Amino acid sequence: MMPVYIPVVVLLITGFLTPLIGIKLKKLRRILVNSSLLFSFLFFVFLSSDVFPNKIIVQNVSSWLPPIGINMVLDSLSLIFLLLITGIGFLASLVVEKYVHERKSEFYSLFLLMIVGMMGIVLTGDLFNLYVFYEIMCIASYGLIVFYRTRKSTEAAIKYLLISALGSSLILLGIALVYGLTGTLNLADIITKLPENYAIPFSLIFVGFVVKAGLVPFHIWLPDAHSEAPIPVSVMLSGVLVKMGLYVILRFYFLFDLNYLFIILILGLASIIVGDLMALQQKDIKRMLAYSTISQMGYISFALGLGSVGFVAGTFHLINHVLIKSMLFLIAGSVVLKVKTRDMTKMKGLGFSMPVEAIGFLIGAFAISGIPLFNGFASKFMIYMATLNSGYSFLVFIPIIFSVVTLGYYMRAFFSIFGGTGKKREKTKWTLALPVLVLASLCVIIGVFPQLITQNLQLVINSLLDKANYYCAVLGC
Amino acid sequence: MNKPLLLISLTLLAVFVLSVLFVPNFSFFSNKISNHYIYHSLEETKAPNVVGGVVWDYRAYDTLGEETVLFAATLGVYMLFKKLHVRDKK
Amino acid sequence: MIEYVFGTIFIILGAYCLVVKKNIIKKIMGLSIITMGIHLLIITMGYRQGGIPPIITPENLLTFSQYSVDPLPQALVLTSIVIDLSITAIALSISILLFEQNKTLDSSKLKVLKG
Amino acid sequence: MTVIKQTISRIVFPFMLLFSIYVITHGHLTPGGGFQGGVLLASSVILICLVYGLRKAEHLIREETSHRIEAVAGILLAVLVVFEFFIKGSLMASESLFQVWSGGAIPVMNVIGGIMVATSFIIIFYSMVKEK
Repeated sequence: MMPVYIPVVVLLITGFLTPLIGIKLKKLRRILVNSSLLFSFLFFVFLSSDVFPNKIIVQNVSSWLPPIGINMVLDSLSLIFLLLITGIGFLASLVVEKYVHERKSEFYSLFLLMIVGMMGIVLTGDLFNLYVFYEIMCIASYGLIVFYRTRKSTEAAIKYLLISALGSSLILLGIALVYGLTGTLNLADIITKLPENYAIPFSLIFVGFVVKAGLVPFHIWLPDAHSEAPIPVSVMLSGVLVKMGLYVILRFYFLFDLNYLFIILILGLASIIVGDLMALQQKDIKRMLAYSTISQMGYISFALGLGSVGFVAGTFHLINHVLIKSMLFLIAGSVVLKVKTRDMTKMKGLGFSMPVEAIGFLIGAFAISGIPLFNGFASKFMIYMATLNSGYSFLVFIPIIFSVVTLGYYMRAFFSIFGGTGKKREKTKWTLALPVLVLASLCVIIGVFPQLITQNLQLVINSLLDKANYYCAVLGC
Repeated sequence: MNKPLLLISLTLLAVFVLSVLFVPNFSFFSNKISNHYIYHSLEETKAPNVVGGVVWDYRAYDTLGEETVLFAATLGVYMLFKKLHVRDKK
Repeated sequence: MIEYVFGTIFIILGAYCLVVKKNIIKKIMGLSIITMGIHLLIITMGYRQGGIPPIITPENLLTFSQYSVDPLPQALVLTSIVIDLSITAIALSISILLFEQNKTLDSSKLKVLKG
Repeated sequence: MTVIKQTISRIVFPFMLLFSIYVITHGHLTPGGGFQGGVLLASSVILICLVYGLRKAEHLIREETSHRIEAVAGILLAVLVVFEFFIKGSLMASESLFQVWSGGAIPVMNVIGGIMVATSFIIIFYSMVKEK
């Protein structure tokens, strides 16, 4: 078995190496970054046949055995997230050269460190190690958001930093209390050593990660930060980084039987309503997409909050949202690059000069609002069915109505950007169009054959529901 | 920021934090992993400073993460102030 | 028990400073105070009556394991201090940039982003 | 700055440097280690920068140089931490405990960590005081 820390180490060393490569070796730097991301993506693709659906790989980082040292745990839920992180990271790194024209080596280095942080969160099997990698991710993203150094980006970054740092200190407090209660930091070891009453520390950790997930009471940083960052960073933030909070909440739910599903449900409903209503009022294309992210995060957490009937639907919608929102941000980036403004009322008639982007945007709009034959329909339909089967069936009209609202503002955006006739412009470069094509075809393929994913997801969730699997894999039975 | 929101958030935080006091006793050395560090650290890591042994040997991966955090922060600060005047004149 | 009270007082004071004060620098100070309180809490978790620092010398080699305080919280705090310091460094440099651009540090006067 | 401050800092500077090196290299024996020694090392440079000005301090170490050093140290640390398992017995091998030359990979990692901390403090300080 190949050690699973290899991709983390490769990306970390590449991140340290890029500031060393001087100005004269521009091409080498780009190739190095792209190929290291592609390598880690392919590594996990090859690993997936070993892991799916219910194998667990445990890797000790040094020679120390789990409760003493730190270990990495790779199960199928982590593998899904790792594939998404490295895949979207690779596609986003392809377009960096178009948006970043100065201080490239620092940009690349922080970008890689952010990805390393996310991978570390997903891979780790240790509570404090999770906090450390969470901070790597956060600090790299603070630096990346303020990259353009405009007034708006500085303000967005300080807002994001203050709120997010408050969340991290709550997480640290929670971790400290967990250590005080159990005397250990290993996730598998905590399961058996938890005392009777352990709600307080985990509620602190829960609040901290809800801040990062951008659910409604803590959402005010999200549209600013996601819209002011450079496009590749926006893709990573809106596509993958906000899901890290939900990943940790989901993982802790499976491991420690925490009863906060009802809170997630309420927060999810509030996020659906607030996100969609705010997105209706936006003229700025990136802000509209960011508010749409809030609303879709609401859908995912609503489905997860339904309990065991909704886990498959929620996870499936999470995967779909990563694909769709990354594609939409890439399209928004290439549109903004062409017309030099982010105001949608000032764009028109781009449809003929940017056919790939127009079709991609249409696919994304249909998919995210749940039109049949696209991937969003499959997952949203599953969410509706799960709502009807759960105890909250009277709530089913809220997701359906707000799907229509979503379709409304996306179609308005489509017609105002691509509709009508405008002056002829030159075609976009293939490097900008290639990631969009890849993601669009994935959306359609998953939309036509959803059972490819859902059957496997059902097996994955079933194996996760039995936490004895995790415990036995790490500490032995 | 308006007053009611502030009051609600502060009371929530105070409740959370004061609940620390009602968490049952943090029992010392009943079943902790740090027992292992205290008893076996010298023979396993060869370092008399047990904290140093824990930081650089048992939890070295954490420390690597910590140094990476520091590197990321440094890089962020360095990037933020590199040739600031070029942007500022716009 | 009294040690925990001091930690919690620090955390509440820091949270008050973070939420109420308008000045960005004061907000960052509040953030640091919160983290200091948490560190105090973690350190006191490893306390033991009549404990000695977790450093082995040839003199206390035999009695060390009976008297030593818990080394793991100290290691965690050491890591956590560096992380807190990195956050403070990047927050302060962003606020320097903020002051250069807006000529103010009052958070209620920052209104570039809306809605 | 006045003559008093300049003279005192000129006298204190080598001792700070020496003490920081002591703290780093005795990290596995006494309280302290890479982080604490690194902060001391950085503060000795920062003292010179405060008293004599940025230009004089850049004779000691330049921002670019410390940036490069930090990146190299980071690579070394990453390799060392992850593959510590393989090299554990061979680094700083010594039978006798309580000596400077003992402790496996810990002293080496203390030195690398100390260098990283020191350089990053120097970069942060230089970046903040640099003319905007």
